[in-house]
Amino acid sequence: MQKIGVFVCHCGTNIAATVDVKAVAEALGREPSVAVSTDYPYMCSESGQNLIKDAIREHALDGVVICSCSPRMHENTFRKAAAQAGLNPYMVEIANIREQCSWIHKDKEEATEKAIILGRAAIAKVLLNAPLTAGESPVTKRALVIGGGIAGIQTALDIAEAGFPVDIVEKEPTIGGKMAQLDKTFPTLDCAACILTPKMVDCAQNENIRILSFSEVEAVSGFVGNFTVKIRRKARYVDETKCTGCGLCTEKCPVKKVPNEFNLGMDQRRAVYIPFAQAVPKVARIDPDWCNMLKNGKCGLCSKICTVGAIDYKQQDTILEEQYGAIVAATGYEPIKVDRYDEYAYTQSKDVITSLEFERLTNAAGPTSGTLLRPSDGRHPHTIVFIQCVGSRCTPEKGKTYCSKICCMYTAKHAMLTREKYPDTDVYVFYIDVRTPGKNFDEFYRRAAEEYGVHYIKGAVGKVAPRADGTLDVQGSDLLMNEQLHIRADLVVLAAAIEPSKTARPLATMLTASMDTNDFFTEAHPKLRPVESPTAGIFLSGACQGPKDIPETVSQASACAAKVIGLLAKDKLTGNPCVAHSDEWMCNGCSNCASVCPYGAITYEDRDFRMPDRTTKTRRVAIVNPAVCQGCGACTVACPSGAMDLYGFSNSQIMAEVDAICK
Amino acid sequence: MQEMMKKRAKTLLADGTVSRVIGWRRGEFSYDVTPAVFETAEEIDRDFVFDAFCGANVSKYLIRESAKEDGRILAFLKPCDAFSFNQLLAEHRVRRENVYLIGIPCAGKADIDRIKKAGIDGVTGIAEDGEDFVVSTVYGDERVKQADVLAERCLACKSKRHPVYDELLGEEGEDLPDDVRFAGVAKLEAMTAEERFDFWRSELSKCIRCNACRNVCPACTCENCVFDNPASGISQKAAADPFEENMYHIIRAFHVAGRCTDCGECSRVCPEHIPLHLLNRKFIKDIDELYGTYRAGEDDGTKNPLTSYTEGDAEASVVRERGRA
Amino acid sequence: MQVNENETFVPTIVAFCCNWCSYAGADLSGTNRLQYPSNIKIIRVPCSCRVNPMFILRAFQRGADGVILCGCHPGDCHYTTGNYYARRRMTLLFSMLDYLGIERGRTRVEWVSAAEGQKFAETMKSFAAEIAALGPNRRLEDLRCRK
Amino acid sequence: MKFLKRTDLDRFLTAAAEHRTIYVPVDEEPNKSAYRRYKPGTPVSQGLKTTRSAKDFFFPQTENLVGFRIEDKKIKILDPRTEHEDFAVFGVRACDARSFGILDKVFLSEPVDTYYQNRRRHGLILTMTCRRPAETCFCTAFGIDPASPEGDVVFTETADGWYIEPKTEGGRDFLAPLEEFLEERDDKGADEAKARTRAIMEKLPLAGLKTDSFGGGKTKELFDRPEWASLSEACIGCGTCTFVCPTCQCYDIRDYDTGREVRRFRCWDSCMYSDFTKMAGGNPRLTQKERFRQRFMHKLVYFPENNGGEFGCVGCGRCLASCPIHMNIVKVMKTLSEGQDEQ
Repeated sequence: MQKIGVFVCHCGTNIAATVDVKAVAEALGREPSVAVSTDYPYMCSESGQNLIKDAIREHALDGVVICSCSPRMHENTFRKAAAQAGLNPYMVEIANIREQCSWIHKDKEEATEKAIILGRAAIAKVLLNAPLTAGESPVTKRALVIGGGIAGIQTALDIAEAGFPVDIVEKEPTIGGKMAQLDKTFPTLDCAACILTPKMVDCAQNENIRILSFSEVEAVSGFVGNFTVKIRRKARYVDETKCTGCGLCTEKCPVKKVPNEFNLGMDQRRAVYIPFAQAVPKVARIDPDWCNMLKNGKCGLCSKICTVGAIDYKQQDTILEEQYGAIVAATGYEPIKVDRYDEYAYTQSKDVITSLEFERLTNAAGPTSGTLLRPSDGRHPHTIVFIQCVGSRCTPEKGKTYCSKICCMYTAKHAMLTREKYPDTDVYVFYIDVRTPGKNFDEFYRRAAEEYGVHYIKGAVGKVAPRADGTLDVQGSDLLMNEQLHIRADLVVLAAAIEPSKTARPLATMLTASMDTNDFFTEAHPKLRPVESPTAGIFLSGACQGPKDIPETVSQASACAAKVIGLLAKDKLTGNPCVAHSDEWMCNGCSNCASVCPYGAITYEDRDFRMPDRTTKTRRVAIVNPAVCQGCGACTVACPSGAMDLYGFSNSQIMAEVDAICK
Repeated sequence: MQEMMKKRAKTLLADGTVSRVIGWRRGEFSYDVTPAVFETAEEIDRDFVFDAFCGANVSKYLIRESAKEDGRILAFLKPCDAFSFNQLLAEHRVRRENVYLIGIPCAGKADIDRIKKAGIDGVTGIAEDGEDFVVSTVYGDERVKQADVLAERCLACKSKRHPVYDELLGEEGEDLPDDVRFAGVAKLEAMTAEERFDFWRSELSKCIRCNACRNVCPACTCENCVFDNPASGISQKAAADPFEENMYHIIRAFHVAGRCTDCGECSRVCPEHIPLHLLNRKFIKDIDELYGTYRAGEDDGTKNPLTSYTEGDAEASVVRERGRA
Repeated sequence: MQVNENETFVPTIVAFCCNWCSYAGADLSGTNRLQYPSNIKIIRVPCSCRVNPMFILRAFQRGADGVILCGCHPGDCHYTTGNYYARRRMTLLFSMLDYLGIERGRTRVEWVSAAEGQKFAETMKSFAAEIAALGPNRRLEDLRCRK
Repeated sequence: MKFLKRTDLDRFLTAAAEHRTIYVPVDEEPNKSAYRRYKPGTPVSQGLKTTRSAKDFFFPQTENLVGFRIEDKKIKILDPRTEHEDFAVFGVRACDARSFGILDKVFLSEPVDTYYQNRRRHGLILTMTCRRPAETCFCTAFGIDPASPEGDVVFTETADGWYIEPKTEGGRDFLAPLEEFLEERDDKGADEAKARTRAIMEKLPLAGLKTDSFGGGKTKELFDRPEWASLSEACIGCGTCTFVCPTCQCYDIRDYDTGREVRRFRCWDSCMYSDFTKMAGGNPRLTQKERFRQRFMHKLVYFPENNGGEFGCVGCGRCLASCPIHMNIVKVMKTLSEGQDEQ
């Protein structure tokens, strides 16, 4: 016969005022198997806890029921106390007679009666509790950062600084991401390259960081602290270890007409190329779609002139398998395709461009070496119209329902810079709202509007029509003036909405990390755990979690790094012991449980069973990985045979509570 | 058909493709056939039978048979058996490599209870004669239209198609419309709650908890059923209270919801003739209506509607809103 | 169910609440001193998806007159997907109970977040009232357990 | 001999029901009947057999034996037994009538099962001859004559009514207040009816069923017969045969906690179940083959061995009709007998 101790808390008058605590203690004391039942003003107090500890020792209690405030308040307090008295902490149950009884009832008799029933339920449950010990698993002290943009770079640097090895996997031939393509950055107008490239170099030089450029994650298995990741190192036909990045090949290559993605196709590169001057790693890549040698075996010039013999036409993709303790998703964003918005004539006129294209047109390393020229005729534009919210804050059919967040500020930047460099240029901005939360953001915007004389027009652009004379007729409405406008523009810049990288969704599946309907990674808690995925060991950095500007991205990246460091600093992980477990004798191996598990915690094994008739039967059975299981219990209901059960909330425990409440 | 099957079975035994054949063994009164495993051509010649009364779904036996380590077993599957088999495959309950499947067409199976309901008793033999059965009895010969004594499940057949097989004997059929199949459920749905309650009370109160419905069900393949497992908290050996009759049949139907292929075996075997298929079909109908048409056993990859979801799923309150109370 | 001395029917109601949203919501309505009937007793479960139809039937068997399941709003599940599964399971179970002629009002699912103390109290009040109106559970009770 | 006209049956039963509860077979659907409490006007089934046997009246599927209540940590014992009301079961066939003799041997031999005894003492068996036996009938194989059943009162059925013979004291008491509904007739009609029934019995497909390979002392010959494997291979291990059987008498004893008290009740169990007779180390019969064999060996060998040669089967044929896979005692007997002959 088990011995249970019941401890009823007055919580000063919080409970005692509406619940007759003495009567509760007395009534519960009469329950079978209750060895001691008492009340006390403050159970959570030092002396209250001592009272419990002494009782545990004195009566050699097998279980403890505390009638007090919500378990969400003091469950851990009392568990610790029990443990100190030598009782397994999971042999403690709380009857919530404050939040769910004394505070919501006025009639003392009623409240007392309910408190007794809640106490009985807790007793019924604790009688079926089993001592639990949290499982431990080791931690591989290496992190993987997926994505080499500013978010990935910052996270990697911080983790490396803390002394943990980090691998950055970047699908492009160089790290740097979107920020590398930007010209200046708001609100301080320092040039993106000047602040980014040093960080890129730091990555290359930090002995704790390994950059796996031109690589992609192929498969992920394992769990928090113990991930195994397969990484595909795509063939670049240039031996990374030999190439010095001298660039000779990129000058001599005869194939000259390859659209240059770094400049968004506004100029050309060679078939063998280095994305941009400050690329890291500074290693050439041969583009197999264009290289004559790779296409039809004719040429081979680059390998002839390469002084270090780095060119390798035979190079194959290779698969690298690595162990990691933590994985950071930093897959960033892409601007949406604006082709679909016919009204803006993006496909009809070369002089309708996106903001990112504008960045390149104003960048010294860009196609026009930084002088702002119309793509169509290379002349200076004298009237520029910026259109906000292209594809943002739309209906789902039309585009993205969310605000892309960065457009208002970079447009203010573009407008301001244009007016500064070319005061003779008229600049108009069509906006729905100008959103400028952030340090010095609104000041920045007001400078653009007030000091630099940028014409801000609240209203939407209905149509952009190319005219015979090569200018663009921008038809819009001014909601404040309440009038229709026609602006004859030389250049129209579209602030395209941003969306998560297309690579994010398949990655999320590999990581069993959840995503929202827009394919942004969801965080473990929108407010309290913003840089973690619900899946343990998976962390979120930068715009893959939601639209962000650079300051925000960097701070989130560092926060993310801090979380990763916190994890890697541990030698062992102690899991929550209230996890699912499967009775392999009852398991049918039907896979229902695995299909509802959000964490991929369940795997299957063929097991040999010695049957009562002395034959051996091989059966497929479910195995729960306690380190991965978070204890939701979805599997326990999906399991028809009842083989799957949950420690701490077992079928029998919950039914015992039901019985006690209904009786 | 029987002769084609015997011939094919003997060939496959002879060329070693299979080592055993599961089929049906003839009985005492011609309607009482028994599923049986045959190992030799002689046995097949002597006892193998296939006629309108070979209705038993043999797919469940293949869990046991396919686990054996002595070669492949040949199974003749009617369309509904094939759906059951495919569902078992999806749940890793059968070892496909140990089974050689021959899909056989099915024109519907006869229900001896319906023959007897027609007032024909003392049945000593039944012969197929064109559209009819000639039933010889102790009290003289009788004649019934085969169509008039089809089993309920065959009148409501969902498909004449085999979702899985290694080879087919005869013509492959097609899916059939669901309206007939759901008519019985719809009829109950149209009743008042009181009427439904009375209907099910009178039906379920007949239950003798013989477990025939569970043990014959190709979806009920648990190593240890919750109703036999004292640890489950709901184990029962008999319905000691009307509640337990409800409990047993609700939970059983729920456990096979999304997995039940509607083969109708539960109703066929019930000694008390409780229309158990109306419980399973209710779930099937609800699933089709709420989450899109889903056919368990359609293919071995589909996700069971109870182990999948969409964000826009109906709320539980639809139950209160729809139809009349 | 129980009938007290002056013979007014006081239903027994079981509320399964997920630990992360609804149970916290219940706590919040306590913290805010929002009243709701004392004949509602809460059972804490990690997630709405932990609730097995067996538990609900068990409650009715043992004398409950109504059972309500509360969980995080769809999309807010602490375990990301739990309440989606719970929603399908309960929808089908409730539909089956209705099909068997059990009064529709006796079972309910409500999504209550940790911030919705007000909603929790309101929900419980309305549910308790509905059950009281329905009267004692007779169609799904176990006579051996009748008080 | 006393005769009851068909047209008078309702009045007869109505009057009888004033003295004790009467149960009569009632059609639930064509060719399927069950016993119901008789109320004036209840149409009595013309069918041959009820799906469940008359056993249920004396050995119900579930029955409370004792209860326990904990009051202030002390256990109080509750006895649910009460003296059973008087009742009579009408329309019992010869096979079921014989089954009571078999059940008595089990329940009324020391230690007496007082629960069963209580019901037997208060229950009368009103038996009826069979006019239209079914193909599944084989009671004659066990020396039962459907034309002259056992019981307290025998109703010999003819086209227009029943010849009525009380066979016991209880039977005479039952008829005493009902004389007014009966008329005097010579036995000719009764003899014809009996002869007709016996003639049909000889034409039945199972008429020639032999029992000589079975009975006490046959354990050695039969226990290890290889045929058990193929006979049992299709058995799905359900309890249908057991629960419709008039002579199966196995039960399990279980506790049910109602929340306020624990009720210890017994309920039918089936030797076909994998969790039958669980003991330390589980079910002693490990495979369905062994469980299957147990059922038939018990009826055909063990029971006769312990009960002066009386078989544990009455040939009612219910299991033949209801087995999901149509495996049954007849097929077992035939298969094993054939084997016997060959040997």
